[in-house]
Amino acid sequence: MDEMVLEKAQAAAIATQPQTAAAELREVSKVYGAFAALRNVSTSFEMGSCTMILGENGAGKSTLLRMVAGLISPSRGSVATFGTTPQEQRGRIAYMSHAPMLYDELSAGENLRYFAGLRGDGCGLCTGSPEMALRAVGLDPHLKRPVGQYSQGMRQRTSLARVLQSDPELLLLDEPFSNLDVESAEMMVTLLADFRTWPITSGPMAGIGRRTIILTTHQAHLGAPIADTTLTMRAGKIASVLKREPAI
Amino acid sequence: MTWHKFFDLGPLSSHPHNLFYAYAAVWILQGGYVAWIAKNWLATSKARR
Amino acid sequence: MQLETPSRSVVPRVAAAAWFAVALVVLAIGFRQAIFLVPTEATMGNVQRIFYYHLPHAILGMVFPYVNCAASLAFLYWRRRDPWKALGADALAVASAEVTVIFVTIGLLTGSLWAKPAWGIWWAWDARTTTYLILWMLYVSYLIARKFSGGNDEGHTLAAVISVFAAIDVPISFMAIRWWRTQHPAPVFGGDGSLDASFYPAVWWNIAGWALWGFLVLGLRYSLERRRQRIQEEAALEAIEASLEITQ
Amino acid sequence: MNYLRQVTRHLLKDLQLEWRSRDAINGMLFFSLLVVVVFSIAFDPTGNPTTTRQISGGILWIALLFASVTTLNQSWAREVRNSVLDAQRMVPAPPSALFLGKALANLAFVTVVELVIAPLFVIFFNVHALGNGWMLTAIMPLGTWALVVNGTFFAALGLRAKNRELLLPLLLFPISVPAILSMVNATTDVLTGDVDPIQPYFWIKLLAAYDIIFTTVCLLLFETILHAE
Repeated sequence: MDEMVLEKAQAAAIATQPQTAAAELREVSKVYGAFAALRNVSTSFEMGSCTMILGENGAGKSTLLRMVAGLISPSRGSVATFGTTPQEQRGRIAYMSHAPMLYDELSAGENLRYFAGLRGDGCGLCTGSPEMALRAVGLDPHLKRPVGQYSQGMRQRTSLARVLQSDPELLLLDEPFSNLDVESAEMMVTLLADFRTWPITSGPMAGIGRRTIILTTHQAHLGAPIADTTLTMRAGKIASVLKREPAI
Repeated sequence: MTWHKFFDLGPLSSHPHNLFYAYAAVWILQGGYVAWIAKNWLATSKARR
Repeated sequence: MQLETPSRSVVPRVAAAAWFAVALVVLAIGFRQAIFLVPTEATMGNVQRIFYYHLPHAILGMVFPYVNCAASLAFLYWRRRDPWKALGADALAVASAEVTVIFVTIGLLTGSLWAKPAWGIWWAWDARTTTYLILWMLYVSYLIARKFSGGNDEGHTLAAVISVFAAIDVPISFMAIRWWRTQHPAPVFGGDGSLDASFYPAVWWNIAGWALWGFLVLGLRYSLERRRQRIQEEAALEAIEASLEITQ
Repeated sequence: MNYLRQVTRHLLKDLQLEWRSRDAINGMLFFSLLVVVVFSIAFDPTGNPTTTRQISGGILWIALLFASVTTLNQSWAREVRNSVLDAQRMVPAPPSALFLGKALANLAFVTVVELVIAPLFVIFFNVHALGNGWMLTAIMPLGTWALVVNGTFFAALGLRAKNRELLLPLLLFPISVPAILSMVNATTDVLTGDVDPIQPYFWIKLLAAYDIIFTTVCLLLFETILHAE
């Protein structure tokens, strides 16, 4: 009986939102004074896709990503994630910037436990514990050293563990490979490729949805293996969109 | 009261001239503010051309 | 975007000019009443005539803060719903804050000029002067904070929040200072409480005149701010529509 | 219940961060000590014991006010470092819990400073309460909370502004006038003990009302300023 209801709900979910993109921008502009960081950008990110955004500094990559994360609001146009505003979907979106977004004075485990705790008790169970997330990125969960003393690579991995433990359906990565050596970067790509295969176990898309990744980078060759869409930005506009089968 | 008394500034030790100063201060401040608005208004008009 | 066709802009200009003329006429009548017609006050003599300019400013200085608070609340309400209306509310908020400061400054200044002959001191820390000084400080700090937080949307939001705090603080500090000063010997304030009916014409004409003047200035300052916003919007629009300088 | 648990988490995190770095409390302690010493040099407390008794309430609160202002900006600086604030903003939980946790942590820090400064104050100024000394146990926390709750809020508000070190006292002092009036008067009444005992009750009540009103406003508006960007 319960299963029937569940299946019906899922069928309804598929029927009603077949085209619902993980994130969609409609004629979005963002202006700071007389500088337009984004200019009339319209695009959508399919559920289950992995998009790599390329572009020079100041091309609007970070602005676009922060907007999808709901951290900044557009000056014009609208942004939707999973059909509603990013603010309403906070539990399903995770954002990782090139800054570690961790407290320097706390160890990796303490940082992750703190953020896991903030997500409330329901989420903590389904996501896997901070220990598991740290193991997944190849760090020792019992490390006592504060994050401030970590190397750049370790900090980046801890940062990745922080977003992965929240079990996001939409993962936003701003320059995840910056300041990383090639080996660490490749490991991160492998982790992300693995992450895409994780089944979704909770929320309205449980069992049917697929995970979406949007990442920005300078180093196209590092992101290329997992990206199925490459989006190039120039001066606040999308210059080109390229779709292909990912290598992994 | 007469105009003559209004402008009579008198010796500084007594204070009848305060009346004049008060009225003058009101008009200088209010008028100055309006003048400032007008100046900025003209400046924006120029900026638009 | 065509902003102001001449035919549309004539009506408000004529209205403003008419209002200005009426205000000047009423103020002239008020001046004549205050200086020449109203009988000289028995104990204080002609200096008491400061009162006819002091009182309107003191009263109006208490009115404009509420305009500021209402506009700020309107801004917070419209911020996400209708950005252009929200900007209008913000323009009204900054205009009313500036007008408040002007009126309270004049109230303090004329009060001080009157206090010297009346009480023998320029400044008495009695309930009324202290509360007006606090009022003045609140709105000056509001204007400075506005300047510091930048002219963008974020700055407007922060300013609106400060305005709400100030508006809540005004009645509390008024009560607190009144209660505080009631236990201390304060200079006895003779005059406006027991005003003879023969002084009424000067009082009412001046209150009416300065109210007309104050709201006109509020309107002028508002339209100046609106104009600036429109220019900024145009600049932003230009920045958005600027063609890509890079050859594809 | 869940909300309380969130507040506790934020509070514990702030206490832990402070325990590891200890910059806030050390700075505040030394700063308030300096203010007390400077005042005692300026006023010669041993020569005029009556005057000292009358003004020491004010000096105590001024020292605490200045000391807490130096710390309140710091308390948000650690959220800004490494962009942790972005992570906080992405958390699907009420933002006011973050604010409340931080305000409570700041309350704890300033209380520690008070506990250290109060005995020094008694020694340097040679004061002891002539009125109901136990009333200070109500006045001190209420007064400190009044400073800290608005201070934490305005420090968060000034986070993205330029001149944020200047902005905090600029906003905090005028808004806090009724609270400062109440706490200084209540403390002075208790220390001098020369007015009827109803008077400090009145100021304590006003202080409590101020606390309730502004705590409510801060909690309601914190989300707006956190997501102002």
